[in-house]
Amino acid sequence: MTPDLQLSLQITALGMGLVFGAILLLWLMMAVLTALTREKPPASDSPKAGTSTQADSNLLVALLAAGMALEDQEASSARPLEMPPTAIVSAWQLGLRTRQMAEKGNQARPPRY
Amino acid sequence: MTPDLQLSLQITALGMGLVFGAILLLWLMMAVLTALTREKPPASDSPKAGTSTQADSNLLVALLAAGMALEDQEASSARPLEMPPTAIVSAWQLGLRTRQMAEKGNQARPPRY
Amino acid sequence: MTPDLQLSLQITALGMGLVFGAILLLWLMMAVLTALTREKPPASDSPKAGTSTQADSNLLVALLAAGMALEDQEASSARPLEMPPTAIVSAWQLGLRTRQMAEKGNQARPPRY
Amino acid sequence: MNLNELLPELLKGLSNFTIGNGVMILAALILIYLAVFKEIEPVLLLPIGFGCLLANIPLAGMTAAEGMTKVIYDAGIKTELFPLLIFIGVGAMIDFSPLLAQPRMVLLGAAGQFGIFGTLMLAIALGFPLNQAASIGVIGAIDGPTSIFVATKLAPELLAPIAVAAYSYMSLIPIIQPPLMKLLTTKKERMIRMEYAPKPISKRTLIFFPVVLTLVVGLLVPEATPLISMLMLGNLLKASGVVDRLSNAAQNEIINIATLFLGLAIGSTMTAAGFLNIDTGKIMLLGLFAFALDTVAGLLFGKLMSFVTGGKINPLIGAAGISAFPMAGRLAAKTANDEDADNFILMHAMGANTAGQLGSVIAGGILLSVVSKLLGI
Amino acid sequence: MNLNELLPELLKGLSNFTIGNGVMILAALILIYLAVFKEIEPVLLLPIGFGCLLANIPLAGMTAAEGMTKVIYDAGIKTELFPLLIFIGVGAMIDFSPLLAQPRMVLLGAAGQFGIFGTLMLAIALGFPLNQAASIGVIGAIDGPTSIFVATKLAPELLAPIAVAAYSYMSLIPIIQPPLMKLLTTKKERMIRMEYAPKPISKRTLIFFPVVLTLVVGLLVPEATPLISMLMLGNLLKASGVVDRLSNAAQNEIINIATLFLGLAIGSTMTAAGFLNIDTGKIMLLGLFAFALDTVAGLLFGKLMSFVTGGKINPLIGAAGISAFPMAGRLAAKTANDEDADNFILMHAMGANTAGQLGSVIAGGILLSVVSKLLGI
Amino acid sequence: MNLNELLPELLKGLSNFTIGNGVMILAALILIYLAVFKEIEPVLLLPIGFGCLLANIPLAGMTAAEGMTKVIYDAGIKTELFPLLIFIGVGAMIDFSPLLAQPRMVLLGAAGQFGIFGTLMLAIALGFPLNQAASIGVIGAIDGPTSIFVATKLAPELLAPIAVAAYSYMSLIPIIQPPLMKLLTTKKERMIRMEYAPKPISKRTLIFFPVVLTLVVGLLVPEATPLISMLMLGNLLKASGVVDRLSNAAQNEIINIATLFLGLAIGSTMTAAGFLNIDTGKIMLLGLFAFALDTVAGLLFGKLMSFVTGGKINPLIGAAGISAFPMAGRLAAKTANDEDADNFILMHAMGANTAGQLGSVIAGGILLSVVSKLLGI
Ligand code: NA
Ligand code: NA
Ligand code: NA
Repeated sequence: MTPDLQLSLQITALGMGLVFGAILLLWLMMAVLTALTREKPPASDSPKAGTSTQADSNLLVALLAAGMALEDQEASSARPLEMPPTAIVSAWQLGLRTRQMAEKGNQARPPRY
Repeated sequence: MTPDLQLSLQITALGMGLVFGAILLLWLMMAVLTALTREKPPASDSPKAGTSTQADSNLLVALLAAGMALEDQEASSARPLEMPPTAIVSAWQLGLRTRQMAEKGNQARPPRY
Repeated sequence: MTPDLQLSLQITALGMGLVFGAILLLWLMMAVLTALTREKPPASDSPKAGTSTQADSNLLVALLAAGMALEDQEASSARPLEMPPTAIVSAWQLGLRTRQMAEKGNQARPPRY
Repeated sequence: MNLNELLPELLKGLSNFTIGNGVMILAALILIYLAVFKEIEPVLLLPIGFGCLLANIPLAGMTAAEGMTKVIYDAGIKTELFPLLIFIGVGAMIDFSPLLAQPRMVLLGAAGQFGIFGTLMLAIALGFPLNQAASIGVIGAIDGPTSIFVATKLAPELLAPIAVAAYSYMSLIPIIQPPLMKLLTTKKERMIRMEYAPKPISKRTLIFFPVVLTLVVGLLVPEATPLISMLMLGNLLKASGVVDRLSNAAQNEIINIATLFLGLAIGSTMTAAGFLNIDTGKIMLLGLFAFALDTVAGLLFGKLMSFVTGGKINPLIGAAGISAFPMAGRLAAKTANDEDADNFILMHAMGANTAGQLGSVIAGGILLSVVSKLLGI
Repeated sequence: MNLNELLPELLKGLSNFTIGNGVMILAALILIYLAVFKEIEPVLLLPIGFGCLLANIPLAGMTAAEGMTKVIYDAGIKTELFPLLIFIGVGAMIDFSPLLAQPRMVLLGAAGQFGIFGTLMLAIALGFPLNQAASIGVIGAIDGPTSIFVATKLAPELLAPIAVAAYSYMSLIPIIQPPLMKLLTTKKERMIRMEYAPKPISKRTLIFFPVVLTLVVGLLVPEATPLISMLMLGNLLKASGVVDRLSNAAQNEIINIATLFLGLAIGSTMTAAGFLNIDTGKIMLLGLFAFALDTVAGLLFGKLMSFVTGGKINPLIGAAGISAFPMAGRLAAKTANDEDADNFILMHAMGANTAGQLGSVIAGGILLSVVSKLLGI
Repeated sequence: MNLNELLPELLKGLSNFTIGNGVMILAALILIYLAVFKEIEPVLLLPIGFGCLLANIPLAGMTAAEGMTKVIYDAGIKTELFPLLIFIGVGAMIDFSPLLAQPRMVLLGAAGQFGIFGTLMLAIALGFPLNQAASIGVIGAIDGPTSIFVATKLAPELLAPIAVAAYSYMSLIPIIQPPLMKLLTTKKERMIRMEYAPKPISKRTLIFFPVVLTLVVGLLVPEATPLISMLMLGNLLKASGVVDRLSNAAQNEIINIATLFLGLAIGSTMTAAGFLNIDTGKIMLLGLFAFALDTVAGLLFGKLMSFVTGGKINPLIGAAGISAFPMAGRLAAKTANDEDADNFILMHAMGANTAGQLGSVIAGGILLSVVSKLLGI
């Protein structure tokens, strides 16, 4: 094994080690952050969102995934569903938003930079 | 009194003198300008504006001020009133416009630069 | 005739010759390009456009020209007509679009750069 | 370098971290907190805070010779382009008709600038050299771009604390002004009603105004020309009604991009070495003093006008003669209305407020003119 | 400097004011007046007029080494970035389908460029050196960015009068052209009807066109590449339909910002020393001559085509073969329609007009190419 | 020069045309074709292709010392401003709530970066020097701005092929990933269902996250600060909810203008001399290898997690731990759903995908840090 290859192996080991280290730290940071900044869910602070409860979320995920499958084949003209104010919504709405941004009706992918 | 302080007093006297001088000149300029560029009020050049007359303006000022008081407490969902084409309107509309620009519903202050 | 004038005559002859040469080449290029890229007109690929046929185009040209004459006198409030998907439409729509862009109602000319 | 020497190199970021960095990062977090959760001028304080954060991450290189914030600083702050671009947009948002309808209100825009000069005097007394004292004084213009423009010319080393003070206190106007209003006026004065009989203002007047104003101010106070002319250019773009594309560009993309980059670049000058000293504390206090002094001078001048006119002027509108639009005008109107629910002086206060915007820029130019000539700059 | 010496210093703005400044400010006011009240190309003439105003306020420092308009001039005019950025946006607004549907109309875009060379000859005869004469001639392109691009390369000292002439006369097309149309054509010619049988143009054609055109023109006239390629880039962004974000940016923020700054920077070169001389007057007259000559050459070429085709071409569309879109096309159609209320040649005129836009840029590049080679630039 | 010598001069564009130019123009046309007709990252590949076209028109002067694309290159690529501005906009478009709701998903964002280092090793083995090998490896970040940022620092001479590879393959993800997914997972593994019990994420969490992340990454990996901080600045602008003007500017005008100019400037570096060599071919192959290796490493790590958790993790989400959002997440969810129509792992896959976005930037910074220190840059 040439010195160059040896060096590249060392770089890889060090690099992936640092990447995993940074990511683990990130995990810790996220856990601490979400724990520290948790809020009691406000009674009705966001009147626009629907009233469906957390319990509905599995159904929703199914609906969303089904919608996604449809969307991969052709642009759906259906209106975005009303979602509960959880994390799911945002990811999905991002998808919808990026699709709307790509103004060509038949384009499934959002723009990339 | 140190020379520095004396100088700063002189700067203040000169500076405020110049500011007042400039502002007085501005007053003169505005008076001349408005006198020279006065127009007969056109019969109906701005069809969008309402038909209320100059005489309504005191009532309007009251309404506006009342609206303002409300607005300071919470974002009003009322539609902007139709206004006569006087100076009042623009100032008020500016207020409304800046509020709309600040897209958060619960933010009373406009952005500043 | 001074040498300068003689030179300028030569520049003119050469210049206009090159301009006509380039334009002739452009003509050739356009002819070849349109021939090579011709498509069968799709049955109904653009559902928004009207259903009028190519045969209507003379009537349309007349309507457009009449509309244009009107527009030169005062901003028309009429809605843009539905057009068939031919070359005419785009030119005309460009006109309409530029007019809309010039947001003052009474301005007949589009902005220039 | 071999791999053994690499690990300490990799941790140099941490090992170069100083207490100063820590304090400045805390300051950055406070600015971001104020911007986001207290909504204190977020469009400026959020980028300033974030820029400060970046400047205090050791070895990140953002502020180094070829770093991003340095590139932006050189392109937009050193050249003074950003505050001027912002002024084009601000100008396109100002409506001068309330002022033109009541021209005498313009007088109130002069008194409200006394804070500039009073603060300059105090800063001199505290030992600041003239160039710095003038830059600190201009916080009393209560106008971000004016403060930044003048400070960049006279004392760029103080840019960050001056900008932070100018923008922070601007949001505190609703806290600073009302007590002074009540302290300096009597109930009777606050109850004075004012008739509202505005002159009709023609479109032509609104178009000529920015052009003539640029000429008059420019010829008399050349140093004020960049500021006043860009404000008036923006206003002309809007008032003319024939270049909506340019007016919209000024009010949107130009001002937004300039504001974001201005904030980042100013924040990136907030290093521990330059910021963590007693001067910064003094500047913050002097800035607060400037704001209060503006209000006091405005109110006293309002009382003078009230006396001279035989009680036809409600002195509260004097407090509106500063640049903070429309907050100052609304506060004056609200204070009068609190005293007497049928007393509406909003339009007069708005006229005074618009005059304050003009007066601030003119006073900033005059200050720059006088001081730069005294210093032979 | 002490305070006694200060007052005269403060009034230096006024004491440095020259008659030349006064005349140029008058010129600025006229430009602003034409822009705002006569709506003569306001997006350009308003910033140019305002820039001229600023350049003639003594000691304001806007045009000084570090002044705002100088910074903008160096960034966007010297580098020729602004006219090219404007062309990206213009390209995204042009629709080539009327031209592609009637390819032979492209011929009319050549004749309408004769004004460029005829004016160059006249300018030489009037004693202008070749580089200046060519820059003056390019006013005959009747295309602002092309004129500015060529003048910046060949004779930047004439940029302001050339830009002012180019944009001012463009708005006077409806006054300049109709009399020439009636003078040079017979009633019978004006009544010629033209059949309209456009080829259907596919989306693919519209996409390939800007790419192929860039290649063909670029390889034959390299000097035209910057102009034609940016026009075609903008057109490709729109025609492709896959990058609406970029197409919208080109048609809005990019073109608006570049236009505002271009106008300001050009206006700021209008100092008395450079502008107030007999050459400026000559240039204004030569520019008018260029516009008229374009129209005459176009009409004569239209008559030739009419003759050659045995009367199947209405010679009026020859006058539309210039760059002023869509004015020239509409005027030709209107003149024909005035003569015979059932005669509609709008589509042909629009095709000729689009050809005129292309021809202008190509002719500008050819002129630049020939002259810069003759001068060894 | 007289007129006799002029004609050959005029044709110099053609006579300077080389076979290399021809080949590169063909490459440009292919890029434009892929962008427009195959919609492969058109916002980047269209400008890159057009820039390449321009760079290969002889004597056009666009890439010369004062040419337009050179001016843009120096202003935005050399200074690394463009990729960072793009990141502000991208950051404002990312939503971290799916990740914050399932923090352990962040682990998957680490494994998917193995392609970076594996490709670096292979490039070294193929004889590339370390700076180039690292730049090629960073194609495995599957993130355009990160690749461009790192390559500009380490090996600007390879910028064009690296950018082209990065953006081209990104669109091929739906072709590259599914076969590897099926090859490396069993049907039983693909049918694993995952429970979805997200933590509720407060607005405060979303606001603190970008600030804290900037600090943590910045202190540990200073070289990653420019990239990660601009991504987080954009995210903070959006998440804060108080500066919608700035957030919109970042997501629209700033990112659109930077993208257009970045593409043009990168494309303009594609000259025959620099691009037409065996290295370019190797880079294209190595890029493909990097993409595949990322997927393989992600899947294997997913299998490991599945094993460790006793089968509670569907290994397919490992393939989503790359930067290509939201394609990779959707593909993983779709593959699971194809196997079992009632199996929905979309939310987990989206969390992993968001983690991949973060991981890419961090890995790019780490690579830059390690390599630049080894090279003593
Ligand atoms: Na003030
Ligand atoms: Na022309
Ligand atoms: Na990656």
